[in-house]
Amino acid sequence: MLPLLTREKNADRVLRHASGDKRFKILEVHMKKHQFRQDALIEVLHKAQELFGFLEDDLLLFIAAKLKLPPSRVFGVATFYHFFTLKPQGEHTCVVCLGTACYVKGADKIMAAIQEKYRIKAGETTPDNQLSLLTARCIGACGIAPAVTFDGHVAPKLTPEATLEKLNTLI
Amino acid sequence: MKLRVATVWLGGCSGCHMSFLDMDEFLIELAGLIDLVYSPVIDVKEFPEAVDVCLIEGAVCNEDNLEILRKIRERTKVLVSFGDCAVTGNVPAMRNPFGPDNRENVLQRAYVENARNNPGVPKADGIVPRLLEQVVPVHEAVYVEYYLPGCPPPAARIKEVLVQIINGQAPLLTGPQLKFG
Amino acid sequence: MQLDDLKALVAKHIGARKKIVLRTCMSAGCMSSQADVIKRNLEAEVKAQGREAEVEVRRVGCMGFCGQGPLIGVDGLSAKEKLFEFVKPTDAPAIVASLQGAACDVQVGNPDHPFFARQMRIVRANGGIVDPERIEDYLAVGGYQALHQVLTEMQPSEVVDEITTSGLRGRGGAGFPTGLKWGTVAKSAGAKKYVVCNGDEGDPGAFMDRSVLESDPHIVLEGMAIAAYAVGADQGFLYVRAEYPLAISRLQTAIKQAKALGLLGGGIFESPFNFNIDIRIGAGAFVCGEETALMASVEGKRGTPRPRPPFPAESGLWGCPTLINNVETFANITAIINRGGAWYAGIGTEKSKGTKVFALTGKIKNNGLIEVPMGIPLRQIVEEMGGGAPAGGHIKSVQTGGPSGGCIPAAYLDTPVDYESLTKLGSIMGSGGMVVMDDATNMVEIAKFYMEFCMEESCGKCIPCRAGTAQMFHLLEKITQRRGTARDLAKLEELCDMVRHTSLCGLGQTAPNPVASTLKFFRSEYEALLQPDPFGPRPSVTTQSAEPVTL
Amino acid sequence: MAAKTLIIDGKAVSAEEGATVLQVARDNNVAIPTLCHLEGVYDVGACRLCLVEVAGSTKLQPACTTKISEGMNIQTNSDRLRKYRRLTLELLFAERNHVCAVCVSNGHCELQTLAYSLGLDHVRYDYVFPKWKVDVTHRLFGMDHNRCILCTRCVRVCWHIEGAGTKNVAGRGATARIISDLDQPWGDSESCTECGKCVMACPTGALFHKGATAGEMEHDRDKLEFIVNAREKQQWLP
Repeated sequence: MLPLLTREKNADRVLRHASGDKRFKILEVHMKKHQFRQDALIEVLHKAQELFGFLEDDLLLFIAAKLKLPPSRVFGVATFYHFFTLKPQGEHTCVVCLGTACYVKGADKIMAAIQEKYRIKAGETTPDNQLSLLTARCIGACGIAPAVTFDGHVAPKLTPEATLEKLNTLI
Repeated sequence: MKLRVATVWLGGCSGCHMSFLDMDEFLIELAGLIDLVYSPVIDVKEFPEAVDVCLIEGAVCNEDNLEILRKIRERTKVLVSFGDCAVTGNVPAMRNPFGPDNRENVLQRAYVENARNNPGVPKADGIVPRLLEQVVPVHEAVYVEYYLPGCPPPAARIKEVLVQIINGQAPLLTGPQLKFG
Repeated sequence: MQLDDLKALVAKHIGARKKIVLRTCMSAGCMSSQADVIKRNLEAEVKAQGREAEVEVRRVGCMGFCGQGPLIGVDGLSAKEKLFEFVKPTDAPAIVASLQGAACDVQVGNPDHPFFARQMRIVRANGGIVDPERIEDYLAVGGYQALHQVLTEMQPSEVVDEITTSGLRGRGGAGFPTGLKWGTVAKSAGAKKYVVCNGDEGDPGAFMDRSVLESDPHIVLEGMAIAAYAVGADQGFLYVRAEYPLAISRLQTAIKQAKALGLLGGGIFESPFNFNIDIRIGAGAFVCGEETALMASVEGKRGTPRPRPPFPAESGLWGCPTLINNVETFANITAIINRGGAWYAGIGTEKSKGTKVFALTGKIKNNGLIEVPMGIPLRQIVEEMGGGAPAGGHIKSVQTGGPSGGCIPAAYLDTPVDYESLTKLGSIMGSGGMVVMDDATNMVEIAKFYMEFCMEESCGKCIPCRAGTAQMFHLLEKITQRRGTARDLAKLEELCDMVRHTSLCGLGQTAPNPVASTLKFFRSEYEALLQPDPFGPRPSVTTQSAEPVTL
Repeated sequence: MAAKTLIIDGKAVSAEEGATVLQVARDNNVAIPTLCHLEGVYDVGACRLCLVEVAGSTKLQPACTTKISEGMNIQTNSDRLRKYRRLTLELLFAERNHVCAVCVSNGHCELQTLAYSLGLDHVRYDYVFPKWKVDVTHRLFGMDHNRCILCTRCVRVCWHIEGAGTKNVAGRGATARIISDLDQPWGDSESCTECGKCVMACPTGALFHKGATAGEMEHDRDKLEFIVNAREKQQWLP
């Protein structure tokens, strides 16, 4: 069917819905700082994820409308970069660095230990929504390998046991 | 001495063999040139020793397929993958993308959901051979010398390959003769 | 602002300094071991022990010896600096008390250790010395004087010549002559030109650029400004990985401070030269280290590369001539301007000039960042500076160049570290990751590790990289799981050749390197995993019938 | 514009400056295989089938994006190039689920035609057998991701000829896929104008007219070239 004349368009619905949420306001101010430039899309997505925790469809549509970009372009960019997530994350995040230095020093064993204990794979969240397990390509902390980031804080020179213990105290 | 030729039917629809029979009057000429020692169209139970050429129709879908294929490889000089199922996996392999449960789902669909009478997956040994986790083309299971693609390969294409083999040449198909599908 | 104003500012800053300085490393490595708490505790302790008049605690960047961190350097106590290692927050009272001669059981490092003594610091000259969040500290070590010099005394072409004379080559991996690149951008016609700093340090096992950006952000900004003047650009972009939040925040601070002093922005040093720098934050895509992909990302698009030519020097950001250099390349510029291209060309080898920063990690005693002159034998780095493998192990190989590089076996440790020698061994200089592997490391697993990396980082645009790396990973998995045959190994080698020669960008073209180099030097490890192939190819057979058949 | 002379497969030819190697080769009846190239939209150099050897350069160059230069000596069909092209096709066939026998484009597919023209009789690499969906939510068209080779022709015609920007690539690497709008079912797309250009452009059976059965789907790629010529050159007749 050709664009629906009677039904409200998705973008209109999102813009109307967004007007009640303060976070959309903050995001819009941020876009304004970048003069609504289309090349600031990645910066805007960073800010959006920081505000909302993850990038849901309506949020992407809001950004597309404000930056005057086709939604397919915004979605294409948001899914190209690993840093962006389109799914909500758990209460806590645990990012295991799988860079070479960490890998040769046993990061794979740390990964295996977490996967076994919490029965989730990389990129997944526990059913109780407590823990999201993620991996990083290299966080540049090779001198203190193997490193794991717990809720944004890097912990150095870990073992599988020490990692599980950290998670225990976290959750 | 005439070439000892076999044809075999693994996981496929037998369309390739139908196409083989479509060679019509050439079949009579062929009968004078080769000894057909094993085939779905003749009554031989055991795959014989010292076979020169075997055309294999169908993909490798179950343990029986795999077992006979290995036996064929040991007893045959030249294997020809005969038709798209043998060459690519084709339609039988379309269950593969459905993941580790695809075997159970296929059996369920065939023997339960689509059954008019007595629904139920046959369980007794030797009735339905155990399906492989993944359907694979013939060359993933054993080494294959030559390929004869097509679904089914047209009779003229089959004839071309057979004539070249009988003439002692390595069969060479080019251009549209190699078309899949 | 004029130079004299700056000098007055610096004089005031230096005048306010105290006799003893406790330099606390607050780079990401030491921060992960509570360096921020240590600094707070030290400050409180200085106050508690009534030493505020003589002692200051300074936030500094990376000192390099990350494996021994957190580190505290002490200046002004004796002629030689003193270095505390493995410092804990609870050590603060003892450390401050030790400044007055009290006994202290915190481990003290040896500044004459080959790890330090063999270094030659140009890029990292200020790392661990200046406070990266105070521009005055950078100015106090002569910062922005090179920029002043080029703006007031040199023509843009003279700047390019100086860089050409220095023999500096790109530090991002490929080693393209920097002067030549600058010259091309300078000559390219265009009203608008851009300078881009590539800080998308994606090689796993490398953190040189992170360290430079965190420890000495201004050296990069100044290098970019000099480049902009030389090529005629007025806008710069500094592309940093999102994985480096500390580097990003320090760069933001640095840019703000430089702008406030008129060292960036409009009419720098009251000349007609304008230059602004915007930070662009990456979002986790290794391929964005490739320059055309990076430009797509700066433009806010999917970071997919495009065929070259046209090269960015002719048609880059938004179709304008664009100079792209790596962080470490820009960090070399001020030294070259200050001390001359000829001086720089005197360091290193005939074709590889200057120094190179390496991140020395893996199965080695001394982990950390080192800066060494080009041409130094690999053995000196890993055995003398790195101290060899940890107890009980033997070094088996050294991996350089990350997923684009290769594994150099121990037998070749006497190889000089320069662009050509490493390439000859099937590896590359790369950005400077150096991961040491000992005899417990399985080389086929390492090859698989890198292939998985490349497969997951492939942007998916071209077929050889997208589907080829996936097939190579699958073959490596088959082999490591002892399901592979000699035929699989042959297919792997065939793909090594094909993916290398047909991929669109550097990621795909170099993705086979870790496999190819381990196959070259450690082939027996692959072969030991292969299975017999009883249903494999037969000995050649002929079928000859009695009578030829006519069609 | 100045004329340039160059050698293609040993034959001296001349052409206008600014032309690509591919254009000049085709004008001179030298066939170079392509998959992502489409007359009427810009080139991306992604499929790597048109790589050629240029004397004096160690790197293979894509014919579609490489501009000719004076004295260039080009090989388009060496043993090495044929081997790489065959391998590229093998990788494509192994990557997704291309089942020619049941495909709507059987007999009218550029991938299939290239495979037999380049002598591909079987795929030596293990088939990946990924799980991909078929989107038949659109009123007129369908998208079968199993048959997609990510040539991005549909994306380019949607953006640059139609201007709707409905189609794009999402994800990356082997999981990259063609999407409509925010990865919605195609039928829910608000931006799609139903012009059908993407269907015309598709080289395989990935995009098809609903109702077409095996072997019935013929793509009309000349229409796209016609539109571009009419719009940009005011040329309605060949």
